[in-house]
Amino acid sequence: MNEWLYVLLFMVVGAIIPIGAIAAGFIFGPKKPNPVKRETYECGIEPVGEAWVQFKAQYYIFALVFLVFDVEAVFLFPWAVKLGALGIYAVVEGIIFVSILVVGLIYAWRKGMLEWV
Amino acid sequence: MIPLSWYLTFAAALFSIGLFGALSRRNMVAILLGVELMLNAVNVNLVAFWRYGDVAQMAGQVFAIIVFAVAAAEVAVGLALVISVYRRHNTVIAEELDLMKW
Amino acid sequence: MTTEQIIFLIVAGATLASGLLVVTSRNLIHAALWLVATLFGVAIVYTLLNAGFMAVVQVVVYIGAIAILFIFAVMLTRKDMRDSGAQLNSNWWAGALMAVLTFGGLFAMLRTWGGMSKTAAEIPAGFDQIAELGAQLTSPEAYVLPFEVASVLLLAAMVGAVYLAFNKK
Amino acid sequence: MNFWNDPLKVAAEWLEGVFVGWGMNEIASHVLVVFLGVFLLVLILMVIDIFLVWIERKVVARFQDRIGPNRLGPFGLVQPFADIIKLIIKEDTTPDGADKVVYNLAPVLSMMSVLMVWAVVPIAPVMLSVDLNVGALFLIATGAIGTLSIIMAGWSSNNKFALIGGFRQVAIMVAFEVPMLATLMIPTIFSGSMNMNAIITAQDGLWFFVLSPLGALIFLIAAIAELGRAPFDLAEGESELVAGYSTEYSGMKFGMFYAGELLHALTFGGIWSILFFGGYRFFGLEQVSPFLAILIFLAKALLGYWVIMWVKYTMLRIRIDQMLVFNWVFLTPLAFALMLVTALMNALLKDASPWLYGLGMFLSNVVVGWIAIEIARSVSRKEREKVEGVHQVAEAHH
Repeated sequence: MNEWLYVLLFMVVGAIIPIGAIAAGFIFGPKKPNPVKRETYECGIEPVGEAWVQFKAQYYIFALVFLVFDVEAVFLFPWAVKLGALGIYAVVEGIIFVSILVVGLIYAWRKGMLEWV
Repeated sequence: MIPLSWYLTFAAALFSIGLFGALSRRNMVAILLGVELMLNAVNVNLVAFWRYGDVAQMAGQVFAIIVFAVAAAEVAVGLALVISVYRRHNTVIAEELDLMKW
Repeated sequence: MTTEQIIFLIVAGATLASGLLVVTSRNLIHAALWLVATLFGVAIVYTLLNAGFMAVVQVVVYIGAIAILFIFAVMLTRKDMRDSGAQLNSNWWAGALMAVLTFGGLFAMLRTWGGMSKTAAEIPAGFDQIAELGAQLTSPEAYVLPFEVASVLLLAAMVGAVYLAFNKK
Repeated sequence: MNFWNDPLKVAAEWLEGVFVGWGMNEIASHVLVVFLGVFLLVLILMVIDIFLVWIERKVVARFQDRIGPNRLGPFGLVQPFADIIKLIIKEDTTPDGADKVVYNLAPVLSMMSVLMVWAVVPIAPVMLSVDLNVGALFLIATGAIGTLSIIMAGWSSNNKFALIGGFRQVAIMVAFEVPMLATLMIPTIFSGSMNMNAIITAQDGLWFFVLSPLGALIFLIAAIAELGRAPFDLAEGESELVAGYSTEYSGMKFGMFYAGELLHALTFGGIWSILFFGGYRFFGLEQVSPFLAILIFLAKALLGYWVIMWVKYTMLRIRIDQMLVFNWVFLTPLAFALMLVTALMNALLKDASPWLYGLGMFLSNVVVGWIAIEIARSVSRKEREKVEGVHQVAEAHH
C-alpha cells in the first residue's frame, strides 16, 4: 500500500481536530455582533483608510533569495543522500554548485538589497 | 492500476487551462500564474513517463527537477519585471504597455 | 474501478477545477491561493505516481516559495484592495479557442499513439529513488552538467531579478 | 511478540480481527485501524498541548521569580482547562471586510501544518508513524504550509497590523528556512538517508550532536526563528504590531494559533532531538520496551522545548533589520560552509576509524565556528568604530 495514504490520513485528522475545536467555539460562544465590534482593530480609534499599505520591495528580495536557495536544496538533498557512496569528486561538484550561488548572495548583499532600509 | 492515458489527459487539460490564462488575462501577474500551470503540466508528463518507462532510468525525474529550477528562475525574473514596469509606468495591465506599438 | 483510480479522478477533478479558478478569479490573491490548491493537487498526483520526492519538492518549492513570491508581488503592485475593470482582455475568446484546440489536438494525437494504455511495472523492492537521483545528478556520465548549469541559471535569475526590482529610476 | 514489546502491532492486529469479524473487508478494516491510530496519536498530542500551556506558564514564572498558576487544582494543573473553556465560550468575531473563507481557513491550516510533522516522527523503535524516505524535506514542506497559513491570516483580516505582522513573520520564516535547509543536510550526509528513523538508527555510537555541535546550534536558532518566538518575535512585538497576524482573531480561532505555536515548539524540540540527540535512543534503554522509548523521546523533546523557552525568556527582542542581516550575511553562509566542510570531511575520513572520524568532525566544527566568530568580531569592531568614533574604542582598550 502506498505510504502516502497514511500522510493523507494525518492531513485529514489534522484538519478535523482544529475544525472541531473552532466549531465548538462557534456553538458555545455568544453571537451578538454589532458594528463597532466588527470594526477592525486599530488600538481603539476608528480605522483609517484601507488595510493596504505600501510594502517595501525588500520583501520580494527575501522571498526571491529564499526561492533560489530552496531550489538549490532540492538539488543538494539527493546529492547529500548519495554522498557516502560517491567519491571526493561529488563533494567538489557540490562545492562548485554552492559557491556559484553564494556569488549571487554576495551580489545582493553588496547592492544593499538584504538590508532593511 | 491507472493507465498512462489518464495522466497524459490530465496534463493536457492542465496545460490548456494554463494556456488560456496566459493568453487571456490582462494582469501580468495573472499571465505568469498561467505559465506556472503550463510548466506543472509538463512536469506531470515527465514524471508519468518516468513511472511508466524504465524506473531505473531517472531521466524523467531529473528533467522534472530541472524544470523546477527553470520555473523558479522564470517566476523570479518575470515578477521582478512586473515590479519594475509597475514602478515606471504605474500599471500591471499588459495591454497598456504599448510603447513598442505604432 | 480500483480505489486508486477513484482517488485519482477526485484529485484530478479538484485540481483542474481550481486550475480554472486560477485563470478566472478576479482577486489576484485568490488566484494565487487557488494556484496553491492546484499545485497541491499535482503533488498528490506525484504521490500516486510513487514519486514521493517530487511531491515533497513540489510543496517545498511551489507552495513554500513561488506562491509566497506571487503574493508578495501582488501586494507590491496593487493600488487598492479591490479589483476593478475586466480581468480578461478583449481577445479572450481567441485564447479560449486556442486552449480548446490545443487540448483537442493533444487528446486526438494521444489517442492514436500506441503506448497510451500502458500500465506501470512494479517498482523493484529496495530501489532508493533519491539515492539513484543523487547518483545520476553527480555522475559525469549522466547529468552533472545540467546540475551545475542549473546553479548558473539560478545565479543569473537572482542577479537579474535583484537588478530589475531595484534599479532606481 | 507480546503487548509489552510491540503494543501498536498487537493492538492493531486485534482490532483488525474484530473489524473483519464484523464483516468488513480487510483493506477497509486496515485503513480504519490506521485512521484510529492516527486519531489517537493526534488526540494525545492535543492533550500534551493543553499541558504545554501549563508548563510554559510555570517555567516562565520560574524564570521571572514568580510562582505561576497555583489556584486551580494541585500546582494549578487545572488552569489550562479553564483557559480552554474560556476560549470556547468567547464570541467568535469576524471583522468587516475580512475575506471569510480565507480568514477561517488560516487557523485550521496553521494547526494542521504542525500536526502533519508528526507523520514522520518516529516515537519508538516499533512506532514509526509513516516510514517516508523524504523525512527531512517533509519537515520543510509542512513548514511551507505553516508559512502560507500566516500570510492568509494576515491578508484576510483586513487589518493593517495583521498584514504587516504577517508579512514580517513570513519574511523571517523564509529567511531562516535557508540555514535550516543547510543544517538538515548534515544529518542526511552522516546517515545517508532523509528518513527520520534511518537518521536515528545511524546514531548508533555517537549522537550527531558530537559530530556536529555547530550544526545543532544553527538548527536551533533557525527553529526558534521559524517559531516566531523571542528573540525573533517581532511579528507580534506587542508595542509595535499589537498581536501580529492574529490581531483580529478571537476565541477558539486564536486558540488554534496559540496552541499551534506551543505544539510547534515541542515538535521542533522533538525534531532537534531526533536529528542531533538520537531521538528515542538512550544507551540501549529503548530496547527494553517501546513504552520506555516513548518516555525517553518525550523527555528529550521536552528538554529541547525547555531550551527554546530558556532562550525566549532570557533574550531581548532583536530588531528586524539586525535579524535579517544576521541571517543572510552570517548564518546562511556559515550554515552552507559547515555543510560543505562536513561533506568534505565525510569523504576524506570515510575509511578512518570511528574515533578518528568523530574527532575530525568535531574539530572541523570547532574550526569553522571559530573562524566565523573571528570574522564576525572583526566586522562588528569595524562597525562599532564607525559608529562610536575611533577614540572611544581606543579608550576602551586601556
